[in-house]
Amino acid sequence: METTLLTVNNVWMMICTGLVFLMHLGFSLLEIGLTRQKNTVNILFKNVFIISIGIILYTVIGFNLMYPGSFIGGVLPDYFIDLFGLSLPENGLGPEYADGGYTYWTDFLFQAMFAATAATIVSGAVAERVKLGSFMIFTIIYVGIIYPIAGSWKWGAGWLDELGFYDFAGSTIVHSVGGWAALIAVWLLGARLGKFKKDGSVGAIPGHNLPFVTAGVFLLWLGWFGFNGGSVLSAEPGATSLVLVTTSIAAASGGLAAFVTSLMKYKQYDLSMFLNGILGGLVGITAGADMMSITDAIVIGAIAGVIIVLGVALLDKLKLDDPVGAIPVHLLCGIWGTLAVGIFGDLAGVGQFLNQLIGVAAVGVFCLISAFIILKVLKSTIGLRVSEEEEREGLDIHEHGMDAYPDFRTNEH
Amino acid sequence: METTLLTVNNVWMMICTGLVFLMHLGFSLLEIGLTRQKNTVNILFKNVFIISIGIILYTVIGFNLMYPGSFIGGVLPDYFIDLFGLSLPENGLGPEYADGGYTYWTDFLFQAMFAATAATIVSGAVAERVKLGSFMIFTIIYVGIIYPIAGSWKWGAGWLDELGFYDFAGSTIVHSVGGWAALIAVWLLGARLGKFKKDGSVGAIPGHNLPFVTAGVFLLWLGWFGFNGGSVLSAEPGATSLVLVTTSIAAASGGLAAFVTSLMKYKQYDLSMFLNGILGGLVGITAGADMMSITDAIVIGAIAGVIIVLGVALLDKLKLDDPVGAIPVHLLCGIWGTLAVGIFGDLAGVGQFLNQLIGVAAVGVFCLISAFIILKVLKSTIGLRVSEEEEREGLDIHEHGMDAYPDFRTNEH
Amino acid sequence: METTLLTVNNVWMMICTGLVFLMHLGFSLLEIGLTRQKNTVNILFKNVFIISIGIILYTVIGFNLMYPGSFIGGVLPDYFIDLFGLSLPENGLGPEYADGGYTYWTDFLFQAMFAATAATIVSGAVAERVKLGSFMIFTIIYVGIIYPIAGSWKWGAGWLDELGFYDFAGSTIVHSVGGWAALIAVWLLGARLGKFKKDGSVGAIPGHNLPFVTAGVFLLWLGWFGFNGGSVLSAEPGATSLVLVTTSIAAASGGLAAFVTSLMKYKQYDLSMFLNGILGGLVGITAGADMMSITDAIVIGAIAGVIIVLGVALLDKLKLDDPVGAIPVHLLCGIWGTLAVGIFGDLAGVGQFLNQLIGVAAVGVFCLISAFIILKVLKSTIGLRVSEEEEREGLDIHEHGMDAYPDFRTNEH
Amino acid sequence: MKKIEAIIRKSKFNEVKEALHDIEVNFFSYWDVTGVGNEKQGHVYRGISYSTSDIQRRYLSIVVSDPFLDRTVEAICKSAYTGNVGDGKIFVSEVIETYRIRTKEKGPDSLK
Amino acid sequence: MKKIEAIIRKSKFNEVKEALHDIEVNFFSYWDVTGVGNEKQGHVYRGISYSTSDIQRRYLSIVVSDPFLDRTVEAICKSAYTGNVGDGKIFVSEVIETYRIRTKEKGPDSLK
Amino acid sequence: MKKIEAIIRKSKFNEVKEALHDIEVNFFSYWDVTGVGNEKQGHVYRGISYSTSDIQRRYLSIVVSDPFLDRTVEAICKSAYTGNVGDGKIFVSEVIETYRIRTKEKGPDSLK
Ligand SMILES: Nc1ncnc2c1ncn2[C@@H]1O[C@H](COP(=O)(O)OP(=O)(O)O)[C@@H](O)[C@H]1O
Ligand SMILES: Nc1ncnc2c1ncn2[C@@H]1O[C@H](COP(=O)(O)OP(=O)(O)O)[C@@H](O)[C@H]1O
Ligand SMILES: Nc1ncnc2c1ncn2[C@@H]1O[C@H](COP(=O)(O)OP(=O)(O)O)[C@@H](O)[C@H]1O
Repeated sequence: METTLLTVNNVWMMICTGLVFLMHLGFSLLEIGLTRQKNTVNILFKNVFIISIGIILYTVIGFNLMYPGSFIGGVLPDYFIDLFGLSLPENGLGPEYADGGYTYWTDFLFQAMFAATAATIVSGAVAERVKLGSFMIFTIIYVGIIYPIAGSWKWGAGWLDELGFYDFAGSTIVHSVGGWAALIAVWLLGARLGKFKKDGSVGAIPGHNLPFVTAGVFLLWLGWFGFNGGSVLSAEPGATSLVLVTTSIAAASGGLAAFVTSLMKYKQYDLSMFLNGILGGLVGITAGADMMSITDAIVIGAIAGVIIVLGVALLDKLKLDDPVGAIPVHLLCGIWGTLAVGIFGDLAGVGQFLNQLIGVAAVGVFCLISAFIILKVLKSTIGLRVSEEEEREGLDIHEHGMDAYPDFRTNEH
Repeated sequence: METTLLTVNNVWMMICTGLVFLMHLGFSLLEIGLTRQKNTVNILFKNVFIISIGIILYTVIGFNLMYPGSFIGGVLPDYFIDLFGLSLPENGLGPEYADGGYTYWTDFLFQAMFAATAATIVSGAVAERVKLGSFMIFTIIYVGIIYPIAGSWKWGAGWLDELGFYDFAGSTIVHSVGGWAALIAVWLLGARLGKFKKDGSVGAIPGHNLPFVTAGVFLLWLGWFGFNGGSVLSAEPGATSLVLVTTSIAAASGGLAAFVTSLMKYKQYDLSMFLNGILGGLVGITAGADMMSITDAIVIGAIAGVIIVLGVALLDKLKLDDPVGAIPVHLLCGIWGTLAVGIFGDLAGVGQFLNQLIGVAAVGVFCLISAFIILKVLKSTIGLRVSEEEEREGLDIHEHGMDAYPDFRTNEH
Repeated sequence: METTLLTVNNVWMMICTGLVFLMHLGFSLLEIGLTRQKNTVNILFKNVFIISIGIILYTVIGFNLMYPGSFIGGVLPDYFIDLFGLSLPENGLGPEYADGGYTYWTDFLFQAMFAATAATIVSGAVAERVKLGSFMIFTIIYVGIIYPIAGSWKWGAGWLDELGFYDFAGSTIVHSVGGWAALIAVWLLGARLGKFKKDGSVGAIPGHNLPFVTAGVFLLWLGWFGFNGGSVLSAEPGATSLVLVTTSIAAASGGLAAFVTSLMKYKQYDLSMFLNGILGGLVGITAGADMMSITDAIVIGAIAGVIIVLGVALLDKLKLDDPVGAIPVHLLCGIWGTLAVGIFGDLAGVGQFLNQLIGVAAVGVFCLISAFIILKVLKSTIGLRVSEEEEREGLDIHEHGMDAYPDFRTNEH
Repeated sequence: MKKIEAIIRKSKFNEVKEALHDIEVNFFSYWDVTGVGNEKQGHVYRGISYSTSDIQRRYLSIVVSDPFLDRTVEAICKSAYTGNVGDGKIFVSEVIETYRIRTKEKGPDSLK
Repeated sequence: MKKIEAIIRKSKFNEVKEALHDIEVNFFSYWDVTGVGNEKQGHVYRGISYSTSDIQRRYLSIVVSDPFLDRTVEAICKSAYTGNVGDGKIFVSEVIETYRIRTKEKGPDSLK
Repeated sequence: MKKIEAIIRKSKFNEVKEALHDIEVNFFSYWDVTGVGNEKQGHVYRGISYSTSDIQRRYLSIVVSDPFLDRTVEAICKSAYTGNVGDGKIFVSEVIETYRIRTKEKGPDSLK
């Protein structure tokens, strides 16, 4: 009996692992679609690198770092007990492990797919101007060390967990962690040439392939079935199916809200906003997907959608250049979703809200500082940004000696 | 024990839900691929809108409308008992609900994904000339009200169900419902400029991206694993696996038949026909996927493939302009598949055939009338069709102020 | 109880079937992406044809041919007992069948999806110059007869199986079978015009769409979850999850190794090599995915990655023109993976290594000879290669009268 | 012989093409260019609305023998006309010699 | 009137465009061409490194009335200059007649 | 100096390019155009077979100093020839002045 249930749970978790993996394709398509064709190869290279190195890093150190069992002073994971590599524990494949929700291997792989996400978020924000080498170094440190430490505070049964901070699938632990770094990176990098004109006006730099953007968002939505559905950590019918429902509803209402808001604000049916709104809704519901009622989900998603539209405009005002909208989607909506757990749903309450605030703040400070240090050092050594000529002519030809679409006649922007 | 089986069943149903969701990406790629690049953003916008609003509408009213429990005069669903919103019933998450096939939430989401399909079918047929606003209104009414009512007749245990009409996964209840509306819409809208020349000749308007078309069809085929496989409403091994087999075989033979027919008819290896043939086979098997033998599946698929090729030619003769072949695929093959249940497989027989006929006719009349009313009203008020100039220059730039591929040099057609 | 476990196992196997199906989309995108746009429709047509005919052929004869139960002289499958068509055996849907791992129908469909792969591998290698008709004939014979016979030796409990040859998911039985034929085909066909210049230099013929290549590889990676995960032939938690982990890790390290090697060798961040390296890692781990430790997986993948880079260079030296790198990926890494089972992991040992060698050799000889005969006959009758004019202007316009991207301005190469 | 270069609206191309055929001008080449001029076009992208004067246009290059010149210019002017800013321009210049590669014909004959 | 054809680096286009606007040359057409010349560009594809002299460039076609000629050429020369091989070329030729389709204006007026 | 515009089959481009290099014409620009002429091409789409006279061609623009004119025309005529309808055309026109942006050279020197 028990083993049968374990088998079911494990099947579900493996599927969710596959779906989260698929999100990396979704992100890749989203990011290239919202940028210019002359940088496509570069962005794809970054994304393929992130998932590959991410898995290896998580194998070598990340997994143990994130689930250390014990802590030093409750904050620093005690990674002195076998930090490196994976070692199958007693009963790691039996019903005793993780209440029979999945095997040790599934556990690892599911978490590994999550880990890479943090860097992918940054990759989109710094697109079209970041130096490939510097970004790769940043990725290694951030995915290999920073993300697992932050994660351990909550999912590693660390102090935030003890505090009562709640983050179901990672609005803060995953999305904000990426979002904060994106914010720092965008600020240290500066905007793309032509984004903010001398005359103070804001230039539009249209993405080169909207079908890819749309396909990317559809795949991300589907991937979120695994991202949130898998965070139940078993196939428990009630919980998993509720999570899928709240997730889909929040996505839908997020998209609709963003579309309506941008229609009223700009008198245009803006597809890119609609799509970003869907992502906003997904990130927003992630922190409390298992705690919300249908109505809560609609409201949380809708507010996330509005945040997206206003957030994009805000960034332009602040002269921060985020080509794919990673900051509104992952940072702003990540924060919103985390706080929403204190406002809506089963956990709603002042105490919870404060815990959520603490969690957001703690993770924020930690990520801001570490991202700042890493990127600042890189900037003042090998440099963060490509030459102006390279940016003009495109990173593909300069860093890769390759065109993404050699058979097509292209326009330059 | 029971709960374990429920867990398995529910896992399978959630996967199928995800696969049906993926079909919406498949449809999007298919539709943009078979049309011109200047209308790409517009078509994507429609598809993203359809799935988003579809889920919300189904939450607010559709689900209750379709499964009303009781009927007024056996025809009109008695939607006076809590019509609006979702409310988890007693045991909605336990083995008692739906014979332990899935939870209430899974039930809802799976059906919600189906609902949006009906409008997507129409979206393809009216592409490149329909007014965005009018189409959105149509979608809301059709998906929100018409589809659920028609569906309730069969799947809501309505009169067609009592009659003995059989439609396993929706050749009629889903595909024809979309197909009939597509037929009306195409007729009221009129053909695209340049499709039917003054000299009576038929103009070809090649789709702009065949790789997208192919990817779309592959995704739809995969999605059908969920569409038909999920319609078993449990993970019962024998039934689900048989359904997957008949579905795949019908798809394959549909494609091959269409390819051979068009090769003989036009002396060309026509990829677009091959792909449409696959879809024809899929729609054709949908009504009886669980009732057919392997040989039946091959035959049903093959005939569907032939129907596609002849159907496309027929529409051109009738001067009906259906850019993506939605009518041959979803209407003609939908009808064929429904009738086939009376000809092949376990239910074959005169009585059954007549029941199938009644079902096809009843749903047809209902959809034709309601679609006609909705569209006629829209036409005589805000109008259905964009201006000639807008059609010439493309809906993307006029309705969205956006290009789908701003970095590429394009040809105009 | 038992039936519940069967249900779980069957659900997993059906999902894996779907994932393997998805690989055909992955291959399609990979192949068109690495070739020129003027041959896109042709390549897509071949891929759609392969999966369609593959399923039908496997229904009609392949399945029985591959799992004959008995052998003539232990080598030739005894296909005189009901060779044609599928017939559900006693208990074919019950726990008795295949130790309750899946139903007869799932069994068939899962294997059918594998079968088509062999031809897909060849399709990539002969792209841009092969005659469509000849290729279709080749596919029918190779997928319909050669692949099942070779497969039966191992998976049909044939002599290789008795010998102790091990090939978990088909490094040899699937990938090499395709790879050997690709080698022969490339050799008999000759290189594309402009690939090898008169002056002895090697010309580069860049693929036309790197985003498609990347998407294809992501989908293939995901598909491999089903390809290897499904080869456990049940949902046994420990085995399936281990397989997913080794598979993903080998893919990651294969990609990274190829990227680093090509960076050192060519001083370039070559995306196409990175992606090919991932595929190499996947093929490499396939033969022993269930036998390897984490470290083994990293090493096997890494070596596969290096093989890719050197293999591509080697082919250029040998003046063999393989546009998509099918031979390095599927043949070389297929051989490597098979031998690796004798070097690493639970089975490692001299005896095993020799058995692996015998398996590789036996299958190699068989495939080389049969592929040679089929292709030689085709060449000396209807011919294998299109006319020079057709190759210059593209197969799309000549064989299909269609452009893949009619709305885009294209460059010719 | 004269070379007539016409820059027109893409949406007017079919009409122009027909008009040319009506006056037996059946040989020409065309491609798409971006035009900078008086016309402006409004765009919106992610909340930034901008107007660009870079508009895609179709560029026709027609080489005709002198007697054809006037009627060709006239035909284009008529068929490409909308009256709104952005209708485009026509430029005429001298061509010294022309060849038809297939037949080695020179001069006016090569344009027939 | 004169037709000025300039073949420049794509990456220099914006500067050239601004330079033209500064001297009130607000009408022109441009498109992308492949240029063959002295400049070479290195590529790598799947381990084959090759250098090509076929480089994408931007082709500007500007018709101006004679008084505008010199300053236009000068403006382009200045703004397109980098000093490296591949800066491009400018060609000047005679235009006999010009028309503005919208207004039927002829000659210099049609260029204002 | 003269400007030679040649409209050729895409499939003949490489031969033409080599032929030009053989006679030391190493500078030119080219792009793809759609040609309307005698040649027709058959297409089929979803059961509708249609033939179009709009065929993609390659457009070469070569500016040479006068002594180069004849051999260049000749080289193109030879290398682009197939004898079938659709081989294309060559047009020659006068160029008043040319500049090399990089060196400010004028006239024939700028073409070397
Ligand atoms: N002097 C010129 N040289 C080259 N192209 C020109 C010139 N003047 C106009 N054009 C082309 O003609 C197009 C239409 O001109 P525009 O000024 O927009 O409208 P109108 O001609 O009605 O004033 C421009 O987009 C540009 O492509
Ligand atoms: N005679 C010519 N005819 C047409 N285009 C030319 C000619 N000479 C040069 N070009 C164009 O100018 C571009 C730059 O010329 P190139 O020789 O590379 O640099 P530079 O002019 O600095 O020597 C070439 O790529 C080509 O497009
Ligand atoms: N008068 C012309 N002006 C511009 N382009 C022309 C002209 N005549 C022919 N062409 C170009 O030459 C191409 C080949 O001409 P076509 O008539 O098809 O073959 P042929 O020259 O062998 O008769 C045409 O497609 C067109 O692009």
